[in-house]
Amino acid sequence: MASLITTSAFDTGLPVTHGALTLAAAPVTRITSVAPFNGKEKAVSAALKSAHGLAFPAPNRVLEKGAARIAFAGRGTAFLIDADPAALDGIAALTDQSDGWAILRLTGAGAEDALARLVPIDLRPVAFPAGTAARTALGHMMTLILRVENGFDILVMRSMAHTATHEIVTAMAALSARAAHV
Amino acid sequence: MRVKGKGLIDRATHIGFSFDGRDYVGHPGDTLASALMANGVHLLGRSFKYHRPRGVLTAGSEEPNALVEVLEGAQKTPNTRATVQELFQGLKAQSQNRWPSLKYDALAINDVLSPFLSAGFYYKTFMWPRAFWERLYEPIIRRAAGLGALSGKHDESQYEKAFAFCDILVIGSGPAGLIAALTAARAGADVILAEEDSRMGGRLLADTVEIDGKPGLVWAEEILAELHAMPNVRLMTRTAVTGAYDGGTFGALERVSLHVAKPGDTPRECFWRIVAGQAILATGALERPIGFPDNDRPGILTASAARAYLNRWGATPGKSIAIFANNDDARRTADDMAASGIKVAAVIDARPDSSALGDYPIYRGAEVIATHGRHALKGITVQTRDGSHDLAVDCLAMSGGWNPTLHLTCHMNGRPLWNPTLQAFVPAPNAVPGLTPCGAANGTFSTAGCLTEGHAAAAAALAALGRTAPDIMPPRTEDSVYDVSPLWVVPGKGRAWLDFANDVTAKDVRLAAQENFASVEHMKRYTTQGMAPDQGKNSNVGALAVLADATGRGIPETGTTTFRPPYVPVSIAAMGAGGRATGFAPQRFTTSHAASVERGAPMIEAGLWYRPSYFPRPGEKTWRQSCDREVGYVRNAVGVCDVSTLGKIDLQGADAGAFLDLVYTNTFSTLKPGRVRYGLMLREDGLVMDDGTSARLSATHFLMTTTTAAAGLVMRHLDFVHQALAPKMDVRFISVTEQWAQFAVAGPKSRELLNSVLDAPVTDEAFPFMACGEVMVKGVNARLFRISFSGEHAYEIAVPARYGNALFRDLVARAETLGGGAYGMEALNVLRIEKGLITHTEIHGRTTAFDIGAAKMISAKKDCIGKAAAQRPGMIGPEREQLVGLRPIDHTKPIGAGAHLFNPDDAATRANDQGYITSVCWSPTMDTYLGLAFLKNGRARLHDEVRVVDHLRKADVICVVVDPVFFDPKGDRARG
Amino acid sequence: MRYSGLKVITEGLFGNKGWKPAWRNPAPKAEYDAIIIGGGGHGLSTAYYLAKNHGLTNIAVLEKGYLGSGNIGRNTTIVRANYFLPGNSQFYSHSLKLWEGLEADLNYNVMHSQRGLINLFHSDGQRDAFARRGNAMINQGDDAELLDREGVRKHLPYLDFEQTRFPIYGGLLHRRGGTARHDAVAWGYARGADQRGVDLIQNCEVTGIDIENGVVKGVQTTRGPIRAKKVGMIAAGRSGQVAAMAGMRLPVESHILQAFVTEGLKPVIDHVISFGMGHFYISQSDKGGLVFGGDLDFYASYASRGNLPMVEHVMEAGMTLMPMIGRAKVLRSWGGIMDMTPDGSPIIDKTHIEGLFIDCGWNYGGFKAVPASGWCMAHLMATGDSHPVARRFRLNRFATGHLLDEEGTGSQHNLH
Amino acid sequence: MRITCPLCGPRDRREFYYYGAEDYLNRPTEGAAPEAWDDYLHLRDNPAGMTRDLWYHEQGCAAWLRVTRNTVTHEISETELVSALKPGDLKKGART
Repeated sequence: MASLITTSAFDTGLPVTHGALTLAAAPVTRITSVAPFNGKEKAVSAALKSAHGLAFPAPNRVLEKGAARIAFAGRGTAFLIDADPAALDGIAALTDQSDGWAILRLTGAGAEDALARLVPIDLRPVAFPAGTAARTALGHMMTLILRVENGFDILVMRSMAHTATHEIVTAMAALSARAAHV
Repeated sequence: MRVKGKGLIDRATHIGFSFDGRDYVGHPGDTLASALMANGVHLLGRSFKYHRPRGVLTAGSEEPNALVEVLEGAQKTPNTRATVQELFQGLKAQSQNRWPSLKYDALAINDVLSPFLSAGFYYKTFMWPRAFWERLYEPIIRRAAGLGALSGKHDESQYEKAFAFCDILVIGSGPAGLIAALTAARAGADVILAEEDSRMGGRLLADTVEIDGKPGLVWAEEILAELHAMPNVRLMTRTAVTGAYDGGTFGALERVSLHVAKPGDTPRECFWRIVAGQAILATGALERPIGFPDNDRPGILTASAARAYLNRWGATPGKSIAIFANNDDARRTADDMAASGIKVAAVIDARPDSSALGDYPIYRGAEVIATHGRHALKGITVQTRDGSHDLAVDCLAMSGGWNPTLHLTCHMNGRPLWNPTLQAFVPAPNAVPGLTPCGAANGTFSTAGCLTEGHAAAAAALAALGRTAPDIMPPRTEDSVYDVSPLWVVPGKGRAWLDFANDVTAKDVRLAAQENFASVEHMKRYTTQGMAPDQGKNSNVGALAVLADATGRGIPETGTTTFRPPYVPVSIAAMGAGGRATGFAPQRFTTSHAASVERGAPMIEAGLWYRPSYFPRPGEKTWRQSCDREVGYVRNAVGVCDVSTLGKIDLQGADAGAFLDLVYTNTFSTLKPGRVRYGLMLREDGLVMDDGTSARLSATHFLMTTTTAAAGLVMRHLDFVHQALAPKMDVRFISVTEQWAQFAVAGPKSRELLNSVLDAPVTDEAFPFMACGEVMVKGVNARLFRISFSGEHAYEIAVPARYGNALFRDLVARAETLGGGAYGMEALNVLRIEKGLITHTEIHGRTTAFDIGAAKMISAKKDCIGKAAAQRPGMIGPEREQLVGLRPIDHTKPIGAGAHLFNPDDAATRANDQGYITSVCWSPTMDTYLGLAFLKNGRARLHDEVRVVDHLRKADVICVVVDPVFFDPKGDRARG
Repeated sequence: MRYSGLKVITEGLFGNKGWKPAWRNPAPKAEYDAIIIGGGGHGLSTAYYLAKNHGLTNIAVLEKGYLGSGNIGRNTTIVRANYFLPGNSQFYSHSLKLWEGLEADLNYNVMHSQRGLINLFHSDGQRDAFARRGNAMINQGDDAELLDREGVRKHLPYLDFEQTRFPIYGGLLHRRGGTARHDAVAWGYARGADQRGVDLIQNCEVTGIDIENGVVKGVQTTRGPIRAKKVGMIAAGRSGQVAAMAGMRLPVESHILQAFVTEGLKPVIDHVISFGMGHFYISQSDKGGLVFGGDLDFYASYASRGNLPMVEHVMEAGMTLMPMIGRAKVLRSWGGIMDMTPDGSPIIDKTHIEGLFIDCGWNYGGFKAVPASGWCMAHLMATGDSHPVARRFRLNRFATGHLLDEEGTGSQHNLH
Repeated sequence: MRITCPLCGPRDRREFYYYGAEDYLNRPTEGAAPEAWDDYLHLRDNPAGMTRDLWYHEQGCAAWLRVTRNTVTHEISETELVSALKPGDLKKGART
């Protein structure tokens, strides 16, 4: 039986580098949204703890243990990244989002400056240190931004991956050109 | 002319530039204005209304006269302040608002006609004959009006916008701003210091002041060096803070590369949104002109500007200068000029007790009553107690006192306060929350005062943020008392200009008062004073004083007009950065996009999405041919269509069914798992919000679909209903629109096609109409729904989006082997019209369930959103237009959506209007044009004839009213 | 004093010394036959037509600030009659006819200029909706033409037809649409009313409405009580506060609408252009400034000023539609207070209090309505009956469901 | 304008959607008089001063908020999660 081939959410052409900054597709394979049912918040946290060494994240937080991460993704909702959600069956609404979101990884010194062209929150390390996540806007798009080492993971809706890439690359290019004059 | 050794320009480097086609040379550090002045060019522009010859008045962005066009082609920028534009190699500038040339301007005739062009004259004439207004008078006025010209070409330069955050924003980098930034930075606060000029220092760049025994500029450079080295400080030059907004948000315009000859990819400008915990306004003050007859000639400028040109740029404003002032700036200016070897012909101090003292003629208690020269100043007439004297000078520096640059404090409706000692408005306390004015911006004009206040402002800002200010020894410096006596307009004959840019004279303001335009806002609007590019920065206070005098009121009683953002004009391109071309809104692409484009499908916008219109085949000349063929696929074989753009919402939880009962008019809690039901959703006001199917995947798990257009709106609505109206319901929902690629497989051969890709085939028995379930496609988990938007036996199959591209290509290829293929939006539309299925063309926000014949879908057994409002008398009944089908009597006669309906014998007028057509198509299936329409009391009028009139497209067709389900009214094909 | 070109010349020859005040500054009398609360465009036109059409001259307009200090003095000056719902069509059609005779009627040049209005559309569906509108306009007796893409290009060659985010499919051209000089409209009506004996009383804020047994008796003001048998509340964005003095709650929420003007430019845009997809509209004033605006800031406000997100959205819309305006610089922004109703249409009606009338809910379309609003409100106040063209602007239509929702966005006040 | 989301913290106004006055929280129960629905859907105090209105953190956490705000100065004094309001916190009426 022939199997269906998979297609990336991104145009070809990634990674892109301008100056010190590189934009690439993040190596993420699985995302599950986790929304604890009424009264099950503690049970969900306990199950996450025993299964993955994680907990249900507080707002604006992302927790990490090995390859697994869990990030605040909205009111009463977290995204469990690269981990099996089976332990949460029945106590939380679990929805596969692996294909719904495209994840860009922007790294390099000055990554904050590039995103400052598009994101209306303060992403500098002093305000957005390791362990921080934010649901916010990227240009006119919804996004979830996670702090990673030396940069950010930027989740956007799959259909907008092209626009998101284009806008971030434009900001990177302008920053790099600016350095010549300022 | 340059004065040897003066100025902050790099004389070793030469920059070539041109003005009005003539080449000149300047130096790095020059503005266009300073370089032209050094080249002896004093005539730079023409005024707005009377086309009077004008030179520079100021040395900053408040310049009302020296507005020029710079750059060429699509880059052409009109109304550029020559006083701000930095020089670069090859800069081309030209004068504007003149024809045929700056020197000989035909419309200078207006100056002669000025008695007939007084304030508001146009409200009193040009009324007869009526038709002449649009055809004659107005075109002439429009051509004469305006200043510079746009290129008319798309501006394709780079621009950007950015966000910045800080604890303390310091606006302005003169003595007060520098000391404030230093205080805040040393306290560890995150500081942004924003300076409009290309260089930090404020008046220290232009005035000879000593601080701590050093030249002011040296002192400033030391502080700047310290600030520059601190990681918690950002220094932003060429950045004008343009507006104060709510919540500590400030707009700021950075001129990133307007001073660069070849910017490449560098943005021309960046519009910043700066969010500051606290802000300090250290913007200094602007010097006022004085009103006297013909005070607008080239060569007449403010005293502070004269000093700036001399001290900062080493450019001489003239060879022989007179100074006219009502304050001590006269003396400072005269001293600087004399020290540089410029002849000071006279100091004319309006104050009889002036302290002016120097090696030059001083006229105390005197006034300038006339000026001479046309394209350049040649002389002035001075009135003293002894009589009038003519003086031959080519430059007159004037100072009418200083106005604090308090504009930002007005942006949140703060009203400045009149300070009679200063004869100026000062900022009202707490006019903008978190913004502390200091120094000259606060009416403190001595350097020592600025330093003390700057430090105190920073200390207050730090305290508000819970920080302590470090002690900084106040530097020793000049601490003179500002002594000014009011002098707004010299009395006498002749026109004294107040608003140079809009050509408003003291007479105009008095005329406004005479005609009872006595409110300051009436005066402004009647005379246009303050509405020019400088927004009254040079003229508001003077005009107010004249109005106060003319109406017999004091200045504070007369009031003041409002300063509104932006402080300096901001290009549309900068604030609209990123919006050009497709940047205006995100583009959303389906997983089948590339495959559709490869097949030549024109992609059309559906909201933010792109969807294929049709898939042309060789030999097809019109879209209709393609569309008809694709309709045939679905009616006769099998068609494949990407329907992924429909909203999909995953609902889980014990109360999911009950929740759907609340948001849908019909009942979902009774739906069996494995089944799908059509649902109608109302807004709370009783009108139809959206429709779609919801599938019950398990007892506690539903999947709702919405229309493409309403996906976001429905999500917001569900969140509101849950959080605000039913917070206890145990239901969770999240969008899965993007997770699943979903394809309609429709037509008599749809099952055959589907079974060729499914790992285990489906049967009609196991998968009847409106069934749903999980299936496997080539080893991939998929969802299958037996639903139809075409009236045919049809399915929708969904796979995770990463497989969408492969599955779409596979399905289309297989469909083609079965005599079918891909179909696009056009065919989809025909198929649904043939079946009388509605879209947002019909449910356009004014449609009730009653209108579409779905009143019975509002369950009587339960409450739902919109149920109560839908029962209002105006929402039901025969007066309402109801959904019907229309067929032209002559089936070949096209009808158009948007046409209106009338009784056959009635005239096509509003009074006779019976309804309108929403959707039309040519039905290849039924060999006729079809229309869906809303017709008054339509359901009672089946088989009646109506007249369909489309004035716009010149069509007048008789149609028969029929049931909106044209094709297969019993629905056997979908069920079979 | 009658204005004319000849008068301008003769006055010019004699130093412009002879111009008389445009209106008097009367002290309020103790009693009037009728009082208008609100000296904006609608209040002044109501007073003018009460005097002119109905011979009611013992009336006063009470204005808390200066005449024309509300939205008549801060709008984008568009005049059009392109509505499609019966109830709106006839009203705006009537208003446009009044505009066309306004200068002659008022002897005041309000610079009404029928430059042509083009509403752009960007899909087949939008084209059909505009076709419905255009046909309704012609049914009403007004003008409309449907332009295809090339037709639009002929009129507006400078739009970005190639790269813009929402490609231009065509436009609905309304040749009789255009602009007028907003302040002049207020001044023209004020002068006309004053000449007919109406007392225009500025700096006179109404602080209370006197009602006895369900009948209005007069008002309390900062300049003392004034008796009147009829009182018209015409306070636009402030209608909620005025009606509250009569114990009424209105179907109105007040919102900010920002607008913008650039520095003066030589003629570059001749039409009024409306870009619905981007919520952007633009024209060029006779002085040369580009006058443009967009959507509401969307939150209830009386601040007369807005915030940056909508500013940026408007500018971005301009840049995608017509990037040739990129180098034009915005000189000034301002915000008006819009009285938004749940269906986007206005109210001209009696209230449950005898003698108390209301004219409000103009959303952000009040400027073009100034003549007909005054005409119909005057008719209502003078005769007690709704004028035929304003018959559907009832206060209770939301309760009964007889809505006039041109946008189709429903009962949420800020969506119209 | 900045609004402090109780979950996400201070955010720019552009992340939020505005609905209207808090009246929308007081949905009449089924069978309520038409006047109650008119009040709920249409009639507004529309104060020039302090008001409470409803905002949705659309480009954020998707929480509905009740914001206490001054319509003249735009000062915001409180933001609360709508889902956490108790019946006693509401202006009037109740909800299911």
